[in-house]
Amino acid sequence: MKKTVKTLLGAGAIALSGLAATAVQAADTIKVGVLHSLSGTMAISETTLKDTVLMMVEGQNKKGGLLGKKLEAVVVDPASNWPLFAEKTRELIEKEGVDVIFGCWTSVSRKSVLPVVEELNGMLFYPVQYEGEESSRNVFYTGAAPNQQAIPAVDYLLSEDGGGAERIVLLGTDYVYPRTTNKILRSYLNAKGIKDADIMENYTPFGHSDWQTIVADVKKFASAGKKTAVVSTINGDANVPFYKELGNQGIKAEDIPVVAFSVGEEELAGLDTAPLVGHLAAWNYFMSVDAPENEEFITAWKKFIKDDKRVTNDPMEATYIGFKMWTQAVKQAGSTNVDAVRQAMYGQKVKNLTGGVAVMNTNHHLSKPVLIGEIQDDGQFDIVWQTEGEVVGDAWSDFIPESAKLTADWTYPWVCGNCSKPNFEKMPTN
Amino acid sequence: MTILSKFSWLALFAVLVAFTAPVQNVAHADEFSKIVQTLNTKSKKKLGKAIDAVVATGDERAVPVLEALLEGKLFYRKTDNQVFITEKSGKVYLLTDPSTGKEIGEATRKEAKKIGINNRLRGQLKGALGGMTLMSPDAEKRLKAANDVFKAGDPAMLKILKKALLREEDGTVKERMNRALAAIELEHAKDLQIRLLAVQKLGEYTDPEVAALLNKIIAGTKDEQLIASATETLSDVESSLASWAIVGNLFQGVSLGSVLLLAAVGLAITFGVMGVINMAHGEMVMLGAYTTFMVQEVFRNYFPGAFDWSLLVALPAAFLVTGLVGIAIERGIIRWLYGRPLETLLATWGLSLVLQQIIRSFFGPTNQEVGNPSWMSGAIETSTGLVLTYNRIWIILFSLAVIALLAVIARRTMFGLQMRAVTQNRAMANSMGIRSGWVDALTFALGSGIAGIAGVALSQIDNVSPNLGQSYIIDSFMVVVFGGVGNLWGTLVGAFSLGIANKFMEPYAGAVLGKILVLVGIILFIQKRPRGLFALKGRAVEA
Amino acid sequence: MIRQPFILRILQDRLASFILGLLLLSAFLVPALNLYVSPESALHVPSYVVTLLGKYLTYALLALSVDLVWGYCGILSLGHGAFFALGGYAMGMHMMRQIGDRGVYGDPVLPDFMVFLDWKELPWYWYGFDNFGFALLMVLLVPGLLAFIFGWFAFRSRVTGVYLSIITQAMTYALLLAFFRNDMGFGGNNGLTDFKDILGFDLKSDGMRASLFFLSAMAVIFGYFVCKFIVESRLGRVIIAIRDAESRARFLGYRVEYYKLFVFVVSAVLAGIAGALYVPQVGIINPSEFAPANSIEIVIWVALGGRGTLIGPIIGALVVNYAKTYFTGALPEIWLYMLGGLFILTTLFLPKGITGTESIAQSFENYRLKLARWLRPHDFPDLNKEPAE
Amino acid sequence: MKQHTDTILYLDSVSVSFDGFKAINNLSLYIEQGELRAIIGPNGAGKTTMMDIITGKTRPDTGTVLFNGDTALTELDEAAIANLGIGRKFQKPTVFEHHTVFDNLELSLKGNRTPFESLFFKLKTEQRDRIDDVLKTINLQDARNQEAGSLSHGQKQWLEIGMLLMQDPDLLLVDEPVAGMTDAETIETARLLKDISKNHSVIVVEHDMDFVKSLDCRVNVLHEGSVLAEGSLDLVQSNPEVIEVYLGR
Repeated sequence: MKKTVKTLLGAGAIALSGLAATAVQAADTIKVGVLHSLSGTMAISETTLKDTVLMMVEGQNKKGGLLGKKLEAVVVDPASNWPLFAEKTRELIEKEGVDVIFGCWTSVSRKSVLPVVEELNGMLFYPVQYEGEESSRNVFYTGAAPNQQAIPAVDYLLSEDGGGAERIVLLGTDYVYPRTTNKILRSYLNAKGIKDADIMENYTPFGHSDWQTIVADVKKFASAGKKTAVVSTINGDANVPFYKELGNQGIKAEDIPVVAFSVGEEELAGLDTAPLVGHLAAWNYFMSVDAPENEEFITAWKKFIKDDKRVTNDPMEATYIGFKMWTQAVKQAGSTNVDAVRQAMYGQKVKNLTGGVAVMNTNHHLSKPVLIGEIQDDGQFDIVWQTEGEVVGDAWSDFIPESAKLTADWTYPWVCGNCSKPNFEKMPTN
Repeated sequence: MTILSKFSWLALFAVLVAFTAPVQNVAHADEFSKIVQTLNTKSKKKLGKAIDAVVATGDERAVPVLEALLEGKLFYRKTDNQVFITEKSGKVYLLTDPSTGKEIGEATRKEAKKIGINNRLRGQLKGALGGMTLMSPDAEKRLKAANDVFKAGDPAMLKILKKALLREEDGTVKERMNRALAAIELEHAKDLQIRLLAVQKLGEYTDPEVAALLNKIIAGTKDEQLIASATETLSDVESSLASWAIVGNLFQGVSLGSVLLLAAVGLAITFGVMGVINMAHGEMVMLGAYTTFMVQEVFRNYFPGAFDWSLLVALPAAFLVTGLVGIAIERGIIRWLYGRPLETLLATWGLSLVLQQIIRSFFGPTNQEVGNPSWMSGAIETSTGLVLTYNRIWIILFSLAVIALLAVIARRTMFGLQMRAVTQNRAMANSMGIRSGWVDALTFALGSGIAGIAGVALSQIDNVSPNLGQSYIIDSFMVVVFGGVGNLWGTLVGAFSLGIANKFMEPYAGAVLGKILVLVGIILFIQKRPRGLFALKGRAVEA
Repeated sequence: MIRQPFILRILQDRLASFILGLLLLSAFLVPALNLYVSPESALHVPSYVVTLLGKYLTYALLALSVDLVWGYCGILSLGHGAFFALGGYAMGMHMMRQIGDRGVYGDPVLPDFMVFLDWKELPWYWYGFDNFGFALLMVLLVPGLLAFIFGWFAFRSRVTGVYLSIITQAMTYALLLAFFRNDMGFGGNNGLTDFKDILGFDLKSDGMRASLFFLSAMAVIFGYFVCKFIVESRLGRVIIAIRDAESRARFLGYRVEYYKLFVFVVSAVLAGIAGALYVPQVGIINPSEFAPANSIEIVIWVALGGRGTLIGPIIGALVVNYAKTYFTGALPEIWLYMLGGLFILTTLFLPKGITGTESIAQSFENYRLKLARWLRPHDFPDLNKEPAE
Repeated sequence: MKQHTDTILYLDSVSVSFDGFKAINNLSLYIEQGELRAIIGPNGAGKTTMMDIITGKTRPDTGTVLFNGDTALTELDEAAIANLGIGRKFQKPTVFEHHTVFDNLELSLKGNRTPFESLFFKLKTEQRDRIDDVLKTINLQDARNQEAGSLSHGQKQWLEIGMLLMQDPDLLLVDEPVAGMTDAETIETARLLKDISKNHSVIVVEHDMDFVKSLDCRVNVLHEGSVLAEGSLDLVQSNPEVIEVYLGR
């Protein structure tokens, strides 16, 4: 009996000490927090990004680390559970004392983390395309904003090369990213002379797997005699059954092209793409891009993950760019202090994997090129169109009236993520 | 087909072969290959013109070149910008000269680069190829050609289309060609009478593409007579389409029902018959899907030619794998928990976490590719706009076969008898010499095995990822409970009624609201019949 | 048999009094150590731990509410997460309104997500939530009302056993899908977030954190006493009777449905309170709280702690959630094996949950006797024995 | 409708069927105030279903069931019928296993049954005395603080009867009270039931002929859902139809 009590007390003591361990920062390493779900519904996408960060950390350490210290990755599993994201962020910053966090995929996880990084003045790199309408002092957005993905994609669909679509179907999973993107697109399409009657909008729940009705509806909508195209903001898991249904119902890309913003190489890996050849995706990166940086990256990735079949995708490039920029900024600032690094981030340049140079702007969004690729039968994309130069990521969309008024600029005189006038408007004139 | 017609095809074929022989085209060859070289351009506009030029040569060698371009097999060599038709062979490409049709070597992935096309060019290519293959000896190709010509709507095709029509013997192909002809005439003819006639002809075809064309004409013309006629025909076509759409809706409902049935039927055994609240049921489905993936990997690597048969191997394999896992689970965990059904919920929930993580550890968290065999790809497309996809049809049939098989096992076999005996009165069954422990294990194995083969079927329409099972578990429980626990027939009827209700609601309420309504419907239904659709009545209930 | 005074009966339950004492102690001690001990000191409790523990405590209250219906009345609700989430949403809506024009778009009335979906005016069901009292009322009323309506139908129709469990799942699943819809006006998938303050107190301040922790601890103690009062009353004996032999109770003239309805509603209200305390501490409420899997997890906390005891679910919730926090940080790649294994092993080897296990209870007993002797060596009554009549 | 002031229970042409099987077929039965009545019949004769109908668990398809002359039982549910004054003992002894014997009896106390009332309920002295009385009657004084689940089969039967007594109903329905009892217990039970019938109406359903004989009361024989014969046990036992039913198969 005594033994049991002792064990119990011992266990309790360990438990408490585990909880109460204060933020002790080891002096000899720089800690990099990795906040990606390794279990639950989002593990399917996010695990890859965790591995990407680990690869980058390993690579940096091979080059001798940073500021003479080794980097140390601290991996936690927020388990696709949004409140857990907030808890883990707090744990990473307060308990582990990390200097930077790479993480999040879904908007809701970012929203959950946001108050915590702001409160504790942490630094988060968010590597996924998203709906915009946000600019936090403590977050760098390395994925695409709507104007870096959706608008160019629709431009392409409407162009002669893209088939000259006159009727657009907006299909999406029912959450904020598709809703906002489609709102922006609708107002953009209206501006382009496409009337509301020629736009169909449809939302499905997460993980929707029965697409029979909707695909049939699209076909019906397309039978109005005008060239029709589909813009898909369908999220992750639901895509495979969607494309299977498309293929089986015989919707060919040249009849009704589908352009997707959430379908990349990784999503196609679970799919026989032969019936889907010609459907489109818009990203800032495709694995098939022929560039030396890309080749190097792909080789390193395959070697790191020890699987010759693994693919690379856009959020991985965003992670890559974010990580590189951060290391450059740390070097420039000579410190991992968040405020110092933030200042050093502005204007930081990193070579894109697809050629060209990504630049971090003062609104915490990147300037990146936009590419449109066609699905090929080997699960890769063939680039059919790309922007002339880089497009500046826009935190606040010009196509939402309330948001068009806002500006994000974290440098003087604005120093603001969502202002309609600068915080320090009256500059000293003398 | 008559002997005569066969003969005439043969003759035509012979002529074609003779025509394509390179010896007789030496002079021609240079020019053709020059034109083919113009296909090597980055500008899509120029490529479009180049395609037209290739078509204009009228050379029969153009067909394989354009087909290669369409299929993404037309490459150029980086060193000398020569254009080749390629065939992938392992890590290298075999290069074929487009003008001579001779193999002239190979190139690695880095040396050769594909000539990319886009959707506009794809349409253009298909139309052009359609025109060129309208007289192909292969009826299937001609059918495809006729459809492509219809879609392209190119007036230049008119001549060849008429020629092909004269020659055509096959009824279906002829019908399609007529449709294409009428479409081109309607769109491009100058003569109003011809156009009006074309409208009438098109009225015989009740498919959405015709409706689309008519809509386009109505919007594009100013001629009132034509508008009136087209509008009338359109409304006929549309009303016929609408009634076929109901049939389509029913099919979709039955199809969704069959998916629900497959997902639930294993649970109807482990939960319905044995009373085990098996939260790991979804993971059994997932294991079945992963077994399919493994089997297909073996086929891909060792018997690529027999890939179509992979599912037939996967079925018993999945049954075996999940059945054995089922036995292990029953003997290892569940048998200690009989009579404490809610604790099985706890244990099997833990188990489902572990199984998911095992799969994640071994296969990674990403989707695995499970291919559709050719007999499950594509669809029966009727000329009424009704599309019945093969994979759905097979899954419906398969689900019915599974439930029939189960019914036979339960009613006609010794094992079925013992199974029912043990679940009804364990003590009595024991005293009659039935080894109830084994019957439990085998019953659980049967339920798990059925879940496994359901996984084989679901792998054909859904993601194969560690989360696969989670997405079906709630629906499965709904179906079993809705149908009435312990009643296979109830599960069958329950699954199909939920599927059909869902699909009929969806067009009006949308997918999300439709599903909510179905759930609310289940809640209300259970108020009316607290023990499901097919509840046992009378005294036995209290037991 | 004379029933002892209420408070004595609680003291009689050694484990419970130990845990409750600990809870009461930490309700004061943890905030004090957080606020008044310098961060350098080894005794300092960082804010991170304060919120974390606060979150665990709201889970403990939630588990307690499930135990009241499941452990005592035999109603296995697999949808209690819905009541928790509704309570949370009610609180979230209040905090959303409190943001006022400090949102990114600066709209004085509309929350950000409405502005950005281009809504022009506040939906009617958002009215009143700017008032704290009204919001508190809704925290109690909305889950209670849902439980009342749902229970009214289900219990009157005598839906029992797995059928009831599954329709509670259907309920929470339907709500999940409904709240996912952006058209519902609850922020869709992102839910409600970016809260600033309650009653003018900054949510990010240490003082507010400590207060929320204190309130959570008090809520658990309060919830414990409410449940204790219920189960120790004759009503408590009736619901146990219903759990064990429903038809017997019916033939004795008890309207089983009313009793079930009563505890179901009380339990839902407790769950709602837990949700309302949870949201300000984690800073977000979104539809995933309605996920059926969450509700199943709550049941697992209860089963693991020991159902049918009031202290069991509290311990279960704390243990499982601490394990989760620990494993997801320390063993991110394999923590699911640990958690899954924990569930399997507990069912197999601790069928009555942690508190039901003899050795642990016994060791607590010994511990208490020692403590008692030390405190009052002479006349500590042995409460195990019936007082002589 | 005719008034039956002296009949406590009046069943007239009651029928019910389950999935086509007629469990009760045009059954008519009258029980007088204060009468002790035994009902016998082979398995499946409809005895338990008849009880289900009287207590409101099963709704008859057709027929009239009246209590105390004018209350139609077919309109009410179990709890309402129990509160009217009809108590029922199940075939399988059903007590609250996790409660003590004392609590079992306390829960059966006649009185207000609403949740609110029971939340603030306090046991009064006279109620305690009543429980003690009943404990004595059913001979379970020594087991008062024992969990009911730990009682022997026979003790549970008595406890359940005791719970009926606490309810103090006008009519008791007792389903196979001596199944699984020793001879001594059976005799004791017969004595108990006769004792009860002095101031209650009682219907006993039983298989055990010796036991029925010892009750010494009017007997109904049920067969295929309707009454085959009625009268004293001797009379009934000499009825050729009854012999046919009991021995003929």
